[in-house]
Amino acid sequence: MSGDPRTRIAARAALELEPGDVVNLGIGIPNLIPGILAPDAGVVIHTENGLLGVGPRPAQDAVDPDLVDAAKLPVTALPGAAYFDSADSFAMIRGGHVDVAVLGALQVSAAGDIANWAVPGRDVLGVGGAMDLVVGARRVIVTMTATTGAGEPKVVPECTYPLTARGAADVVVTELSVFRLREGRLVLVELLGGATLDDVARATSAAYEVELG
Amino acid sequence: MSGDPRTRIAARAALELEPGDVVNLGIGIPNLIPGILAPDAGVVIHTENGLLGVGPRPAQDAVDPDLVDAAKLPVTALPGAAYFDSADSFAMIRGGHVDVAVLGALQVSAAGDIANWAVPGRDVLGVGGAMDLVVGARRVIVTMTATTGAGEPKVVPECTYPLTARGAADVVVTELSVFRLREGRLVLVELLGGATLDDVARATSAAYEVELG
Amino acid sequence: MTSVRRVSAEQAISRVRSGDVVMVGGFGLVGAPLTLIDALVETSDARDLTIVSNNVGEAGRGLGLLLRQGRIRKAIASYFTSNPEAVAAVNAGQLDYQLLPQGTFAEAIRAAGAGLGGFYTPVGAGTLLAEGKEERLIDGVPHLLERPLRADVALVHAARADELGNLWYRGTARNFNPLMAAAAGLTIAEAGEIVPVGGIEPEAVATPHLYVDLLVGAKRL
Amino acid sequence: MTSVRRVSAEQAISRVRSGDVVMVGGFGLVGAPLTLIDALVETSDARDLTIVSNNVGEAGRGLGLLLRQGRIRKAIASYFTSNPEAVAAVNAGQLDYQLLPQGTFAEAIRAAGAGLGGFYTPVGAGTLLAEGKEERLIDGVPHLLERPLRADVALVHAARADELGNLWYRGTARNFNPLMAAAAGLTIAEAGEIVPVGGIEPEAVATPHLYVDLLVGAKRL
Repeated sequence: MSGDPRTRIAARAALELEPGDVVNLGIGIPNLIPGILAPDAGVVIHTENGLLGVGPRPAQDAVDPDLVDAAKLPVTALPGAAYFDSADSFAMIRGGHVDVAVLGALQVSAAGDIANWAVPGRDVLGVGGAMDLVVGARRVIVTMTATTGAGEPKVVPECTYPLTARGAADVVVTELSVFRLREGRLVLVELLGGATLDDVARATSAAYEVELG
Repeated sequence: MSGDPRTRIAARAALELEPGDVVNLGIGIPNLIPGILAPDAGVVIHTENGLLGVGPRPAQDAVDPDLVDAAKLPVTALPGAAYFDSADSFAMIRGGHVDVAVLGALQVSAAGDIANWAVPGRDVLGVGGAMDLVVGARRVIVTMTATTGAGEPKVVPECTYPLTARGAADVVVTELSVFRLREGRLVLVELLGGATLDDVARATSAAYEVELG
Repeated sequence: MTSVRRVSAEQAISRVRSGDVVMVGGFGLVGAPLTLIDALVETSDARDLTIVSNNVGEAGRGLGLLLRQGRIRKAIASYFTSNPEAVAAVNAGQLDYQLLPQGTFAEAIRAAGAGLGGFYTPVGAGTLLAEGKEERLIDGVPHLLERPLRADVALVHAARADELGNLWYRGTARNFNPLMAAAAGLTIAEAGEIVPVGGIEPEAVATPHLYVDLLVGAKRL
Repeated sequence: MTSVRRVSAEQAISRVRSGDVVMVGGFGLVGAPLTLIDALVETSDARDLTIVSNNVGEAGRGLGLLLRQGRIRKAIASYFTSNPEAVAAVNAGQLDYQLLPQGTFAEAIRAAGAGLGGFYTPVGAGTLLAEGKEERLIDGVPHLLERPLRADVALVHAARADELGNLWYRGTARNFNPLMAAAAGLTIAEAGEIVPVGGIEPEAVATPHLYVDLLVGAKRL
């Protein structure tokens, strides 16, 4: 793989998506996925502010002010799209009708707990749809760099940041590797971009098993 | 007043409705009201199976199979009508957005308790929207004959039939009189069709006060 | 996007298994999935069904036919009275039933589709239908705790579907259909008309296609 | 039927009183009732307001202007972070706040309009946002009890209204508007376009007119 780590993470996460999947994409790395997916990938994108069938971003002179995604950025709607209100949108999410949520995180624990909305010591003033998505989506894919800018591991024994939800992660993709949560066990299943087992071990403070395909 | 008692009851109940009122009409006597109301009465009729803005019944050759009221009888929709699903329809009712429910009853108690869905000793196999309507509508008008076919009073000290809801009635219209529930007191406010105070007293087993206008 | 699977009514109904909880849309016969009900009556052996539907058909029509076949073990509804055979089956001990106020019935189906664990409603408190239910005073008003109503399979009718499976309902035929489409493990929709993608205005879609698993052309309009 | 009352934005906003709970539609500025917000900022003296809105505007735009005037006592929202001035006001102790997961926020507003006493959701259980809330295990899963969110006044924006007050929303500008229109004692709608009765297809009405008390023409589309 090439390019910057964020794009590589997004590209690997995109491989987790299957034709027909209804997918909600968080802000940041997940939002790089639409630019990576093949147009015929058959993935349907849901945005929680009320649209199923998100299309590509519009040209600047074709922006529709009534048409944004959850990042409040202009989008388009594909043929066959549907609009709905916020209660209906979160009914879809909470009710398990969205197949996959791809989101960024600050920490993921060995038990799949996710912390992605608040940093301790700062005021906790925005949660948006994060909690609904990690609880409601059938499959939760976390995309994040393996460590913080300061080099601290983000796959940790226990989250020290405020939780978004317990045991919610199914897959964790970093620039170094892919972890899967299998019946409560954290398992390293794939090395990425030339990373070694040692590279992953150094960047990870959680205990994990290794079952490389 | 003239005509049969049921029509007279419906006609008196219709006088309780004000322009702009959103009104749900039960099966039986209440369903006579649309034929009595002036076309410019400004009353908007709601049917719980999903229509606001019920119009007159269609001619037989103009029946639309997708368009019925809660009695499953063909209706029309007026210009400006709206259709909605059953959850939204009962959200309107339970949420207090329907101004008036007019309904029949088997018994009403001195405290305004209503029994209108089941007869003791028979199997209780249909409730429909009755409970939602009497709890949710802002004003509940009961229309019924003063006594049963066997001559038993229907305005009673305590309901002996299974309750639809407690303390829900605001107005009770029979062929003999109008009662109002005022802060928990049952008050006879009007005599109808030449009835005397004695007539009402003989047909009523509940205690009530008399405040004829 | 991926087209919804188009199948025959028989193929779709073959997914119904004995013992399933099956939701059936419609208010009486209006908005009822009559093509799918016919297939369930004529081509399926599934028995011991729990039917969740506002009414249990009418005598010998719609779900009433399934009842005659003795294949309904339990019915959950707001109104059985319109089918005297359903009342008779209850009296004969051949049909188990649960009666809910119509608004509670609708809301419980919505709650299942919306992933809620339950809700409190003032409707029914203090009545026979409160028996066995948890009551709680909220702001001084008695409320009942009601649980979500889920199904294995939902059978719904729409006037129009597009090839993705988006649904649009007409008039008062909407009723319980969109709620049920969201509340089942497998949702089978029949549509009076199936139009190309783009044939339903995005603001007018009442059931977005993610709720629909199988699409069947309705025999009758 | 009776036409909805058509008034100016100033007349409508004069109904907002100090101390009121005011719901404001919109996701950021998309679908926000900007004409009504302008009137609230420019022509009203109402203070001490509790604002229920997904965001608290942006710095100096929309509700952000009202915040600058120091007229918001409390904000109930899912996301304050987009307005640094709201964050600063909280830090300075000038703004009380309540944070809800966005789905819980939406559902609580719906519950108020729908006359429910509360609901159980699995979202937020075991997190900071569960503090002070009743938790209950349902089918082995922790759920939180959430209460309805009501308002004295709702300000909503629709792309189109008819003269009865039926509303139609466009694109993702629908968001919280229909929920809020149903959850307030007084609902004031602004519309980009006001059409004759019959100008909105009955199946396409998203907010039936019984929810709308006052109708205002929106200054901007």
